[in-house]
Amino acid sequence: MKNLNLWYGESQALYDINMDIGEKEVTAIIGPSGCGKSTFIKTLNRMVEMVPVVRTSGEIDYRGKNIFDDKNYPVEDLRTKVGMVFQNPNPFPKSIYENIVYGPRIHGIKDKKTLDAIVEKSLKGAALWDEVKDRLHENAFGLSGGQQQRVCIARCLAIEPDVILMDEPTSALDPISTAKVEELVQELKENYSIIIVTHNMQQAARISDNTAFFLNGELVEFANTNTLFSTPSDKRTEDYITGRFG
Amino acid sequence: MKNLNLWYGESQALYDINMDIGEKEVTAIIGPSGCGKSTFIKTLNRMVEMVPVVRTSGEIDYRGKNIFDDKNYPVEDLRTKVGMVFQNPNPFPKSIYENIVYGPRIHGIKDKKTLDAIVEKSLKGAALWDEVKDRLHENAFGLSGGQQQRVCIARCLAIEPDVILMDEPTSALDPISTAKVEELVQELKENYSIIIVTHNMQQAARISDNTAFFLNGELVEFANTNTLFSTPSDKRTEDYITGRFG
Amino acid sequence: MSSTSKQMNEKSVGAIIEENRKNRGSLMFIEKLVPKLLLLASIISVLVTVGILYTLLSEAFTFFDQVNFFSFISGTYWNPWQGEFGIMGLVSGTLLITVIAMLVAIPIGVASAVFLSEYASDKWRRILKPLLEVLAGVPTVVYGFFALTFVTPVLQSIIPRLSFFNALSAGIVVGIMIVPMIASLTEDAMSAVPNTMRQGAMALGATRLETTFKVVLPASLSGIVASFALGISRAIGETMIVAIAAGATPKFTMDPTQSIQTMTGYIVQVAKGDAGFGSTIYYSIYAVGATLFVFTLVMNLIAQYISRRYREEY
Amino acid sequence: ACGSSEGGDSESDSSSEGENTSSEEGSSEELSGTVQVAGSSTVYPMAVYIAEQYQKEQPEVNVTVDSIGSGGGFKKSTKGEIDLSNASREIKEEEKKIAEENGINLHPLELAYDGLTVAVNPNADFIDKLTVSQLKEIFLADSGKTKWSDINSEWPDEEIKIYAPGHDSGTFDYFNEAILEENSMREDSGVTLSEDDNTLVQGIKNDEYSIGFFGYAYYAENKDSLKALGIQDGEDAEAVKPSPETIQDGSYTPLSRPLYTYIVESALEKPQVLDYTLYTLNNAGEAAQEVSYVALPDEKYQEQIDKVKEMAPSE
Amino acid sequence: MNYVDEQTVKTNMGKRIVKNKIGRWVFFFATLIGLIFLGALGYRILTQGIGGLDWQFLSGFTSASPERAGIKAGVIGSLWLMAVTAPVTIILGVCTAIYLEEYARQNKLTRFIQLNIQNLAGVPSIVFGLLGLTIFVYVFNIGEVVLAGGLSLALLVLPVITVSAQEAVRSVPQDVRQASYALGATKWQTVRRVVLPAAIPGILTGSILALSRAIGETAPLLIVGASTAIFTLPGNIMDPYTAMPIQIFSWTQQPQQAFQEVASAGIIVLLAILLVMNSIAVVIRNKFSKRF
Ligand SMILES: Nc1ncnc2c1ncn2[C@@H]1O[C@H](COP(=O)(O)OP(=O)(O)OP(=O)(O)O)[C@@H](O)[C@H]1O
Ligand SMILES: Nc1ncnc2c1ncn2[C@@H]1O[C@H](COP(=O)(O)OP(=O)(O)OP(=O)(O)O)[C@@H](O)[C@H]1O
Ligand SMILES: [Mg+2]
Ligand SMILES: [Mg+2]
Ligand SMILES: O=P([O-])([O-])[O-]
Repeated sequence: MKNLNLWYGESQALYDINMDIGEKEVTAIIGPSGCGKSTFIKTLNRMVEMVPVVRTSGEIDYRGKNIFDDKNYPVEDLRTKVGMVFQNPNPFPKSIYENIVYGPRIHGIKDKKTLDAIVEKSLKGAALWDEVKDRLHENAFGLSGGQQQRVCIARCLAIEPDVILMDEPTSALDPISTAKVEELVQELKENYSIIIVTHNMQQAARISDNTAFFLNGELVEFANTNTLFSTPSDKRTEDYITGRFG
Repeated sequence: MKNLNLWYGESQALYDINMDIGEKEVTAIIGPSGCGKSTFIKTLNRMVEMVPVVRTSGEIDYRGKNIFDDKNYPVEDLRTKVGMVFQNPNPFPKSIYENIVYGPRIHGIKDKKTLDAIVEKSLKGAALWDEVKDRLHENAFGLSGGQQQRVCIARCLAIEPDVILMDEPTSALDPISTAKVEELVQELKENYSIIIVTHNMQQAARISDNTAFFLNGELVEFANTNTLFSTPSDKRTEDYITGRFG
Repeated sequence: MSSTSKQMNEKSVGAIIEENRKNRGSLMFIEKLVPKLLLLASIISVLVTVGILYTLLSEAFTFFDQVNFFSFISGTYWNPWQGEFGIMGLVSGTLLITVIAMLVAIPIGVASAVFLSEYASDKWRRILKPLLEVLAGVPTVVYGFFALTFVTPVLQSIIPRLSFFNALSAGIVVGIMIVPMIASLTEDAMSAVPNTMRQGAMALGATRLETTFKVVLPASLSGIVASFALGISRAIGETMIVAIAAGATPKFTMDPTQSIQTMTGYIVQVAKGDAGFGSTIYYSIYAVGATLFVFTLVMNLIAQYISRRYREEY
Repeated sequence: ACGSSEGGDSESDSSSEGENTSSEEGSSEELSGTVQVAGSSTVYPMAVYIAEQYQKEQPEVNVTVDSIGSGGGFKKSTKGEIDLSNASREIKEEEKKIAEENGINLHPLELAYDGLTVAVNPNADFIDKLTVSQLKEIFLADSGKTKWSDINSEWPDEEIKIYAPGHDSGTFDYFNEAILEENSMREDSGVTLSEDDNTLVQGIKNDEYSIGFFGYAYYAENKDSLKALGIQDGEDAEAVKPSPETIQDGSYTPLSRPLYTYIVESALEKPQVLDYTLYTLNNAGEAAQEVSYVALPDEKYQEQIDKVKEMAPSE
Repeated sequence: MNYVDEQTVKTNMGKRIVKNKIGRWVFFFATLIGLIFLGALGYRILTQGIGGLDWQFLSGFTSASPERAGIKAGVIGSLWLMAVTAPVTIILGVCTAIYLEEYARQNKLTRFIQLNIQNLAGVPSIVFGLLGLTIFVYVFNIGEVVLAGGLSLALLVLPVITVSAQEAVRSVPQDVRQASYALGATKWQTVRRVVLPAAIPGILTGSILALSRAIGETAPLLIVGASTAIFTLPGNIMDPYTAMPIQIFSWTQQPQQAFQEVASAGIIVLLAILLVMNSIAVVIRNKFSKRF
């Protein structure tokens, strides 16, 4: 990605971001509150554009295509390839089954058998199958927060994206659910590229391969996670990870 | 006050509070958020009873009368004697003049001359006279936050209470307005007993004669301000004032 | 002089207050009295309902002394002057109008709500919404006049066999009148759906359309259905448009090109100035009014039940 | 005093004398109070005209006129709810009985002649006149004839759409009596009944195969968009179209009829009602012409004026 | 292993995007239909009625001839009706709102009153006409006069005013109530001197909107017996009357074509009055909306 700038109306939220994100790796984004982490990650699947006043400049290339190029790369297409899991679990007010097949359905898969298979595979992928296999047709709102979050992950897996974006996926969860989701992330990276925003530096250290540190809309440092946490090359990164501010 | 207990529905918010508050002194109440400071101070003029589920037990004697004794001490009488200033300035949506004379009016004072005199005296008492004397009939909402808060204080002075309760009166104000209000408190204690809740320990130290420290609905320590801040007798007080928690 | 008065004040505000407190008896009396008076005022709205029920029922009972209740509710032929009181002859007219109105109001109302809540930019919303609300403020007599002098001729040029007074034109206009109501209630229900839900769908690559139809609308369904129920209730009770444009021919038919008569239309026809006490026909308007009341009450209760029972929880 | 002078003056000398005397009586005292007039829609245009003129004479008197059909008017007048009850037919026995029960005396006053007009859509080229028996066939409930071709095989094979005044209407009653001889009229789905004559006019104007009837004034106002039919009273008789002349000379039969207002006798105790009644009779001729009805001979008005003065309680 | 076939997804994608675009336009046009209708109505009535709109029309009574017909009796009659309706309904509505919001405990009676008000709001206006006819005209024997019409309209809009007054009272912040209590004010003093004055803009806005509904109501007035032709103005509330919509309605019932234009002119006057009322409501709302 090159020279990414982003404004909310008059105020700039991202400044000249340049970075390369690897495939089948977990990239963690850390930084103090308000530094632009969510904005950045939402830019990657262009969800940020749901705020009407947003303007962007620069380029993000995904597999050789500029994602801002509406003509050649419809935004729906992009989002099919780049899935997203949100901070607060947001299942649809439907049954678990319906939640999972929502994506495949809109992409034109109608065959009942295929859909069943997708549900099973996705729920297994989200480490939820055993817990819910007998209540697939119950409303997803009846699940615990951690389960709901995994339903959302499964929903995302169902359309087999390449990249999964996660914006603080565990911040609304209790420690046990958090552990489950973290575990899951580790498994998922076998098949997917994962970009995860987190407030929790321990979490970043535990699960990511590379880590990016944002501050006031700038990318301060982007490096191998171990390197970044042990020998940060930027003073500000060091201050942050040692708890000097934020 | 003796064995004051207070419940919101099922949950108890104040436990066995016993304390004696002196006349013409400034008493500060400090403690971490949610410890019951506001609840306590609102009990003193029975404003706490505006929450329907509140139950109290114990006694608060004011000048020899139990304030909970509805028969002998109507709550309106109590509140006439015990004025209150709130966290957020809450002037009435009327002119400054009308704000001040509201109290006297409801207590049956109708004579225009008397009212004018009260307004002048109260505004002078609240150190606001010079700033607003030419715009008494403008809407109080047009004033700055600090001025509004002083209007509220003047409004309270207008009915010449004996005691003034203040619940974090400066927390919504900028530093300059805060300084003005603090100064005012110092002047007011010549004539009034003042009980002030504050989050700001420096403030408590600056302006109060005695300080009470609350924790989880209990009165942990109540002593001369200097004593309390320099040589707290309770471990928890010490922890709190040294910033160990809260 | 002034200094003495000032002095007086200085020592006295508290004292005056103390003084005044002694003769507070009247104040306390008012304090006790006021809530009772206010309660009385609120009871009046209950009395209005009682009044309506009393009026409709007592006169309707007199009517049913003269006309068999079962032939009233099951009869399809309404010709009071020949002693034929089959309410279905009027109910069918009312239903026909209601069906046409809802066929117009539901799609347009919901589509407007979808556009306003899902597609329109703030600017468009700010322009379109108040304009739609104007539509709700036009008096029905104006709509009726417009239906008869404009909509009907336009429709006749499309459907030549349309009779001059017809259910179609009146129904369409009633529908248009209800559009703003359905649009705004539906939009309320849709904007209550949290944005995270939309984002969830869009992040899966869903288009706006798919998000709207598969996520937002289902999630706000109960609010929307409640708005339909209220709309139906309005259509059933609408009077002037049908009295002016739908004709005065009670008819058990579902043919929209025909002149018909609704329950409300009949009441107006009979009551217009000459509702003298006494005759069976006079009492019949109350029997019809009671039927109308029951219909609308049921729709209102359904609307309230739905929106209470299925209030969305996110 | 008399506002529009074109019509009335020449042929109503004696009545204008009467008017002068009465209006002198009236305007000497400024009258006030209310006068309530209601009833026939046929009479309505005339009644509004009179009330409108009267208001210039006596601005303080509150006159209301409502068009609710002759029957509607009688429903009210027989209970004493109104002062004057306009009618396009005579009072019925039942109505008289109710009035008696209520201790009300109703006295008829003739105001003008009307020719009840049978009209069709102007595009209906096939038809120009009807015999009374054809009319009967068209409107009779059990004639079983609902298409034009049932009446005359040369006429189009189309449903007859009927627009007729409602049951409270004197016109309906009169037609029933004169044409249908008290047999019941068709009231099926091809029939629109309405107290509002505009509904009938608009209906006929816009439905090609329709027919209907109402007072001549309503036809006169819409000559361009309606076609009045000639009525042939008997097989060999000449077909006569309604017009002021044919109505006046009695050749338009059997549908010519007088228009009335029935005065509630006890209401004459109210000076403004008495004054208004006299004013009505004095100006009925002018009003009739104004709205295309036919005025009565002047003596007839004068007779009735004297009668009313007799009835009035002596002052 | 892959259930999601790249290719189908690709081919579907185009279709879906097109559908979305179409959807957008469909919704847009559906929204426009209502407005087109509004435009046609406005255009039609303006072009038909503007010609008849002159001083003579505004200052004259109705007439047998369309050229002389005027709407004065209608306008003044409507004002008389409002003079009865407004005080009755506003006083009752505001009292009810204060009771429900400030005094009532959450009990069965309160819930019943609330439910009752909601249901009344949905009762067809013609039923209120029957109520007025029976209770006011016949039982109380008031007759077909301003008072009967005004009271019927008052009951008709009572639920509307009550609900909007409730909202206005509810929107007064708890803060200022507390300030008043803290000065030793009693409940009624607080309500009367603080809550009510602060709620007045909201109450006014709601009331004006409700009254503008009442002023356009036709059916209930037809039933409680407003006159169609009247040549004096009511002098007090016990006089017969007519009202703008009634006058308009009676003109539409006249067979002369020219009366249709008179009716249009009447509609313009009615709509203009409604527009003024609504603008006042909007101005009040905007002026006071930033108060808290
Ligand atoms: N919808 C919006 N409109 C305007 N400004 C916004 C909007 N959303 C975010 N911002 C601004 O953009 C900046 C970056 O916000 P962002 O949400 O990306 O921060 P963050 O790093 O995700 O913070 P947190 O850790 O609290 O989630 C902030 O200054 C914020 O105020
Ligand atoms: N209206 C209420 N209903 C129920 N519980 C309440 C209510 N108000 C306060 N509480 C509870 O009572 C306890 C004390 O609250 P209080 O407001 O007195 O705390 P505080 O010390 O003033 O806190 P802060 O510094 O944040 O103002 C808290 O646990 C709070 O949750
Ligand atoms: Mg964020
Ligand atoms: Mg507090
Ligand atoms: O309205 P009518 O003249 O037909 O009674």
